Amino acid sequence: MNPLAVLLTLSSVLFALGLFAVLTRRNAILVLVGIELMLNAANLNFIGFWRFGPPDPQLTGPMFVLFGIAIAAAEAAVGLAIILMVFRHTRSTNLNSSDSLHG
Amino acid sequence: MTPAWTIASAFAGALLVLLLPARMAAQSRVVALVASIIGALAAGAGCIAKLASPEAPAWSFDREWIPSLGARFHLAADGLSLTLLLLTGIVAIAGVLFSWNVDKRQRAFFALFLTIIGGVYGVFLSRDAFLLFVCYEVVILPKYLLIAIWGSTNREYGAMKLTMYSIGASSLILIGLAAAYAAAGGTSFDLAHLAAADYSASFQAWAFPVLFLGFAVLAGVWPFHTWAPTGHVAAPTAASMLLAGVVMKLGAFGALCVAMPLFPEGFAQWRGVIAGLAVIGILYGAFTALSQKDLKFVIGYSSVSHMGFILLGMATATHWGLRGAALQMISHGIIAGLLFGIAGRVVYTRTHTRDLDELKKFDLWRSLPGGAVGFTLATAASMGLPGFSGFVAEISVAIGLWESFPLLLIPLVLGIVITGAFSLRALQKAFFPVRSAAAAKPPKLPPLSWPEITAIVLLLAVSLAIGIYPKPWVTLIDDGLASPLFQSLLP
Amino acid sequence: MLLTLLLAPLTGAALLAAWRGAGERTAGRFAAWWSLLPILLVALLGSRGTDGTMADWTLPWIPDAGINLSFAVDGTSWLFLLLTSLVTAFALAISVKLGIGGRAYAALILVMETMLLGVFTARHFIPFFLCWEMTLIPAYLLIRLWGGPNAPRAARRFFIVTLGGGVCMLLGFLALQIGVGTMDFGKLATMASEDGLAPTLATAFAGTGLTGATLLTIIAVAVLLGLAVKIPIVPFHAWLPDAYAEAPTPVTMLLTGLLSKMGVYGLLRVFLPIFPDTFTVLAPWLAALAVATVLLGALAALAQKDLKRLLAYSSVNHLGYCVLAAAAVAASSGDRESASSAISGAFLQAFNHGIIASALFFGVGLLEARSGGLRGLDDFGGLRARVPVLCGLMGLAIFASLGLPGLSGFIGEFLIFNGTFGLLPWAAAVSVLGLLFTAVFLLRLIRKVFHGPLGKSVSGWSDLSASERWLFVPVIVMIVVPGLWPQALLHFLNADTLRLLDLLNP
Amino acid sequence: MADALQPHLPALLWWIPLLPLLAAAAIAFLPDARGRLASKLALGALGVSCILALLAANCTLSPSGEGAFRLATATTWFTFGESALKVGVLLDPMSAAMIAMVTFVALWIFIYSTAYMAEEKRFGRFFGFLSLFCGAMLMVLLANSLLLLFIAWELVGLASYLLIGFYFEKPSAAAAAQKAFITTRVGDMAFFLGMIWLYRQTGTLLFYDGGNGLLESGALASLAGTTTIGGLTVSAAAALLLLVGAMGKSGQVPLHTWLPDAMEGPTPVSALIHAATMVAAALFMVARTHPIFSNGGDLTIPLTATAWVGGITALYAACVAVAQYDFKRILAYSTISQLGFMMVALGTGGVGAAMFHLIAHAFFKALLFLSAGSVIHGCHGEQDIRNMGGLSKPLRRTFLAYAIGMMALSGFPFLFSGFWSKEAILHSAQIWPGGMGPFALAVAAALLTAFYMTRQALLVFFGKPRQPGVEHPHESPAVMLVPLYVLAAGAVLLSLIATPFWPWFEKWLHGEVAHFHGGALGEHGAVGLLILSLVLVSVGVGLGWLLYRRVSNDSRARDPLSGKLGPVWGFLERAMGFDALYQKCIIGPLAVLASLIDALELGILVPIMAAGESVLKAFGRLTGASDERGINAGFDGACRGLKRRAADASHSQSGRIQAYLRTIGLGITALLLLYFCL
Amino acid sequence: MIALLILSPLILLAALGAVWKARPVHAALLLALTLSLGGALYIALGAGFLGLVQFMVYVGAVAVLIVFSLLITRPRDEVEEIARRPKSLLPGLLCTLPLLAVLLYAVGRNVPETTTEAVELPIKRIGELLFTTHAPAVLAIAILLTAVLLGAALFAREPSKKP
Repeated sequence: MNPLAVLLTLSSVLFALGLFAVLTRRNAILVLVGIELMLNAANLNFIGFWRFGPPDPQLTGPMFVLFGIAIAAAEAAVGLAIILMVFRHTRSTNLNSSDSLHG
Repeated sequence: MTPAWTIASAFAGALLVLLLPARMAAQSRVVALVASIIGALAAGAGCIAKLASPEAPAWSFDREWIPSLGARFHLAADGLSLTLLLLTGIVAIAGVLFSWNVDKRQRAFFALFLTIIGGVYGVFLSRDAFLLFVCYEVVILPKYLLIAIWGSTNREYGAMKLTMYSIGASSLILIGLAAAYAAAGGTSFDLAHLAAADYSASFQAWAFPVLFLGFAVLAGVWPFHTWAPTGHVAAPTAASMLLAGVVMKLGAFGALCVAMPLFPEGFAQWRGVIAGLAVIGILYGAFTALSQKDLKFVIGYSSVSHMGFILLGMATATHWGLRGAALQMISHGIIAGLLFGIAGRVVYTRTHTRDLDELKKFDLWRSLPGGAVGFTLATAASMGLPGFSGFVAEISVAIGLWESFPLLLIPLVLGIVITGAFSLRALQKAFFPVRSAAAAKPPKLPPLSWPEITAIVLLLAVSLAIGIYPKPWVTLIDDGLASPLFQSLLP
Repeated sequence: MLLTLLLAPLTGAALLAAWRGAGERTAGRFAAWWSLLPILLVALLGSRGTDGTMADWTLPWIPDAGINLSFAVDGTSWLFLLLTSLVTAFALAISVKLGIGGRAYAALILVMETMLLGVFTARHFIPFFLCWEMTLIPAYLLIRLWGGPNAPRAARRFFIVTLGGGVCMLLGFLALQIGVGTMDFGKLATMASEDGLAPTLATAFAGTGLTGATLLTIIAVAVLLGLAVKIPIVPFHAWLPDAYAEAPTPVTMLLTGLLSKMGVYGLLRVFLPIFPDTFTVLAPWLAALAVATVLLGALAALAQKDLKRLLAYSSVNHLGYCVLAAAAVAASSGDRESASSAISGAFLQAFNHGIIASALFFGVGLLEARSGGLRGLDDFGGLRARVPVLCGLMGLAIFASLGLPGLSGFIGEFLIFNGTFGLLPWAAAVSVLGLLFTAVFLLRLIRKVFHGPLGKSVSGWSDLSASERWLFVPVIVMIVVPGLWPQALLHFLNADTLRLLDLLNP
Repeated sequence: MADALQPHLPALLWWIPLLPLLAAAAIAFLPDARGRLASKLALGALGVSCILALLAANCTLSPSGEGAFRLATATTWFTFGESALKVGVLLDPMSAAMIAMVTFVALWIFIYSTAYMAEEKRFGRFFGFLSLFCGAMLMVLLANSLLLLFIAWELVGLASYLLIGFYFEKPSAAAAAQKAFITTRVGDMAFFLGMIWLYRQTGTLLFYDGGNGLLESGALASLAGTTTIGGLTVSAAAALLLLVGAMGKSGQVPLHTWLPDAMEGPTPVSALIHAATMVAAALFMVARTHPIFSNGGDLTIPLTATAWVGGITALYAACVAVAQYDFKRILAYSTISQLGFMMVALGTGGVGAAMFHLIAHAFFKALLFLSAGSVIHGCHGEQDIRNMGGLSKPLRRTFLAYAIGMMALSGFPFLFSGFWSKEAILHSAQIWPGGMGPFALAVAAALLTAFYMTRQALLVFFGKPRQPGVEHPHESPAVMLVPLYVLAAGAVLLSLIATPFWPWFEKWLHGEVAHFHGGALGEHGAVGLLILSLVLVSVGVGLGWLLYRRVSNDSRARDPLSGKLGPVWGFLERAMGFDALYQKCIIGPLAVLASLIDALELGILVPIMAAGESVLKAFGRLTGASDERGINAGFDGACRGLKRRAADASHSQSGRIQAYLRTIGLGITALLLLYFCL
Repeated sequence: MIALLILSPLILLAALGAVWKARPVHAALLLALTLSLGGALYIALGAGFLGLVQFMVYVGAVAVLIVFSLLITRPRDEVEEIARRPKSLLPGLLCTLPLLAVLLYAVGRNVPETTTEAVELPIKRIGELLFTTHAPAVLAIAILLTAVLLGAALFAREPSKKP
């Protein structure tokens, strides 16, 4: 069997799980968790295609992963900060409690 | 100093105000004042130049704008637009002065204020239907915000209503203009070009009312007038001054300089109806004003009645009539501005009521003599007593009426008399209460502040100037009416 | 010169308005003294000879329509200028005496004076109407603010009714502007005397399908309406008694002494020359109305219990004679002597009534001041024993008012009747009853107020103070001198009278 | 001397009326305190003008060959339009005689008043008014213009008003004054109209103007020429109007009611009014304008009217006088009756007789009033003759004067002027071609005159005092008595100049020389007339003597006649109920009419205005409502509907992030599926 | 290959836990575990450097951050009963499963040829590339991170007392 296939499958499942978390979790932080999973899945793919794909002197995949991680970190930081803000307002991190966009 | 300065000064002023740092917010009024003064000066300079050399070609500014549509950035100033510009400038100055002590979000307030002014200038100057429409729309949103944020009595309602009407009207205008544009070959929005094109009578028969109504709604034609009183009442002083003083004139101006020249035959077909509506409006507004409790409502309905004169003057389709209409635009602009200024700022900020029966208690005649005097003179002007601008306008309209619809003079007499009646009623109740009704000892009220005095004097002076010596104004207006646009209208 | 005269009172008003510190009395005194200035100017004008125009001033208004603010003074105008300046000064002085008013009050009166001067000198309808209407606001405020308990209603009605009349007049003249192309009194008069306005009107309003005469009649009636309300002619006098009674006494003097004269002046100087033919048609009706005015005024006065109302009605009655004279002139077909007699009489009557009526109202004002606001016919009695001088002076005015020969009232009435009798004998004969009734109610006044046993309210009254006597001196002069030497006034009228007659029947 | 005066005469004539007028004006400015000075002023002025008047009269005496002396001036008073109005003075024997009489009689009345009014508070005023009165009267007499005459005439009215109302604290006096002024004004208005009519017709109001005057041929011709309503000539119509004016002033029936009431004034005033000034003015006016009356024959309508009015008045007043109790009132009615006589004379063409009687009457009536005043003065203000009696002894001097006057009035033969004047009047009435009516009336009146004067004399001066109040009357001071005797003398002496034997007065008026001729009696039944009047007097006096010879001593005794006449007496006592009649028929209705009109004003005109106002207000409320409920409601409704729809639509926007995400997710999958399936 | 086959199920299990655990803290910890396992997988695949980075950044920074914020924002009831809410569970699945299906189908449909010889990630080369080719990106990231740092600090700091 093909290791790349295994890897891709793994990442797909991870992504699905992340998405599931994002859609179902009520706690904003845990939604963030889901997002992290999805990002990881993406990174996994990059690594996979670099490792098993045709040789690439420019190392595009790893570079992407590198930047991706950095962005992810930033995103996590900002996200959490926002969540804290919201929490300060609504004393809760429950997403449903903040639906001021309701029409 | 070309008339272009008017627009430029207004928008530049608005921008400048927005850029002011928070701690200098108080200075925004100064900026606004300077801007509007520049505008007024520019307009005045234009007028004087025109008077000095009547034969000199009118100032105009014509640039490529939206080639694909054939819309050009075409501004031009004939006598008529110049006078209206001057009016706008003066009202703007007065407006700034009357809102001298706005304390809430000054920067935003004056920015919006100046934006409206700029838009108005644009409308009065633009010779391109598209540009005109754009400027026209520029006015509406700031108006909404001004009322909704700084307004007083159920302001959301008033603002929303005003906007609804305006937008409805604009849509009509849009349809009308588009129709004209298409029918004229879809090559150019230039007013002269549109007016020159010959439309089929059947086409004009429906296009004219659409376009005219679109403008007339903003001019407060009966029965589409109710936005005016509510809007005036809801609006903050400066805004209601602008509304009554200038914005309503936009409608009249559009009706006069766009709708009628474009579709002369349609106009000829419909002018009877217009005259009828106008007279109804005059009587209706006067009567309704007679039964109002709120001082601002009285003024609001009085301006409905006065705008009726403008429409009536147009409907006569005589030189006198059109002249009268134009004069009435200016005159009413000044007077309504004055009335609203006093009622809304001078009186309301001191007494915190505009209810005629409440005001009795303050015995303003003794507690606020300056205001009483000012308002009395303003009332005199607004009931068309000779010596004030209103009189010139009204007799011109009446003369025109003699030429075209003599029978309408009978309701007109009634209208004028009732105008006298309700003006007196408001005056009596608000400022000269019966001794018994008045408080034994009139409450101490702060005297008029200098900005207020300046504004009142300014407006009164202009009104008197027109009333006593209308020659220059008439000359300017006639210059405007002499333009080819109107030749198809006048017999 | 004329401009100076017109602006003089206005300046005074402006000064008063600007002079924040002025106390009530100070302001009053200032105005009173200031009001001598117009008298001076008028006198100067009078020294310029009486034939033709003594002075004029013009400001283009809407030139292309030939509308100008043009003013000019001729003998007749001069007479009314004199009246205006005198009565105004008198009223102001008296306001000080009675302690009425303050800055605003005095300023308003001065403004009104300017407007009146304007009315009496205007040579074009627009300035005429301008001043005509601008008297309303001051008058209204003066009644409204310083008047009696019912002042608001009275003032309101006065304002609305007169405004309505004014508007009618305005529309009438606007029609002339369209039909004939001018509102200039002189031009219109010449046109009217040359070939009548009717033909031109007919062509101008061909659309209406009415004949020129009909149009002219409609217009004339509209104009007449405005004048009738002001004079007032029965039945347009309904506003008058209340207004006169409620107004503060000095203002009543102005109302009866000057504002009503605007109507008479307009009727004779404006209406008559411009609508001669129509007026001739209307003359019988107008004469009937005039007789009604005379009789009704007198009879109603007979029934009044309130002195001011009584005098108000007597004013109605007296001005009725002027209207009668006008009607007579209109009816005159070339009888120059009767016509000139009637015209001169009407003007004299107007002038003298102005003086006499204000003197009478002043007397009533003094009574009010002394009795603390009483002015009922039965509130007094036996005053002659307590305040002989006041009674003597009022008596003088009363007898002048009932047309006692040797006093000013007589000459006017003599000339009016002399003129009218030649033209409308029956009207004259019936109106003589008016003279009789006038005597009846005025003597009744004397009997009830001055004679009889001393009334309760009268005790402890002081007679006229020196200053009050001095105030009366000019009045006495103006009552006695014209009575003995009418030429003093007629001298100013004759030239104009003849000019008017030439216009009427060329 | 007369010639020396001639050139200055016009100016001089002006001064005659002006002096008293100026005196009056001056007195008007004097404080009450200076009453003495005022009286001196008045007296001085009147004295001077009296002298002037006599001088002027003197100028007219010398009979020039051609007609009577006449000096008429004319100066322009004022001009209106092109026409000028002229006034001037006129001196001819008639006015000369009158001014002489007036100034003379008035002078003595003045003198009398200084004593009579001595304790008056408004002493000075009184003399001011008197001067005004005389000045105006003199102006009436000297006027050469109907207008000037009218002006003076009205001033006379004013003065009489002021004098009658001199005791204005008394309501009765105030009322009397008002009544006098208004009643006379009724006549004056007629006069006014007549004057204007004449002016319009002839274009002049001057009496004599070198041929263009009103009373001269040209004008008269034009007056007679044109006829007007009822076929009357203008002169007739105008003359009738003038007559009404004269009736008003001279208290002819039916405009006489004010004259008795005029007694409310101080006695000297009554004397003046009745003798010299007021009433005389009326007669003089008629005499002056007689050419217009007689324009077109001796039987013109106005003349006839005059004659009949005079006759009726004479009889009426005489009858009423019989039944009066008030001393002065009786005299007042006698005046009326005498004026009637004069009117008869004027109507029947006896201008001379009328003037003579006027002058004579002036003297003895003044005399009677002054003596009456003296009596009243003596009896402490008692005026009711029933309460007097027996005064002849205590008041002998007064009684003498009174007796002369009384006899002159009742026409005692031969040495009293009254006799001759009445004689002349009856004569002219008798020979009048217009019928015997006026004559008969006059005769009856003459008889009654003698009767009621006798009655008065008997009741007042004979018998015994009937009231304690009049027990000890005091005689008046010399200042009051001297005038009495002067006037008495006049009353007697005047008879010399107008007897049929030597009709100097008559001739003088016509500018002829009078010769004595005794045969005068022989002419056309003069003798019969003489006898008749003798009979009249004696019968009248005799009757009176019979009835009132022994008046009982108690004051409440009923008048002997009242019993005999029954109800008629009461009727007469109420002066035939004229006052009541007027009250019922004129004053009452007038008041009703006035209040009716007032009600009309307040009940119709004012409500109309009010209604107009409320209608306007109602309209205002209507339109206001239609705005609120109609237009606005529609607009708001539409907006509300829109909003509701929008709200429904907006429910999908839950505002839940995950809900949004879910939809996004579904969307994506759907797209992907789509992508792969296609 | 073996390492891959061993790690994959572990990662899946850990991730499943992270998604499914009711207690947030557990979830967070499991997330950390997942990530660290992922790092291990990188190493196994020869990208040791990335593995280290992953380990440091995620496990060291992000996971800790998450745990801290969980501790700060501790809600009244920490336990979230996912089972209690089929309402949101169902749409969640509805969204997820089709996606998973599509992905797997895509994977299964065509897997490219794979080179199986082992390669080592040249760190030196990465350095070169970072500061030559990707220099702008690096700078951008640097700025971004700074901004984030500031922003996060700004957001997260206690609001000052004045309103």
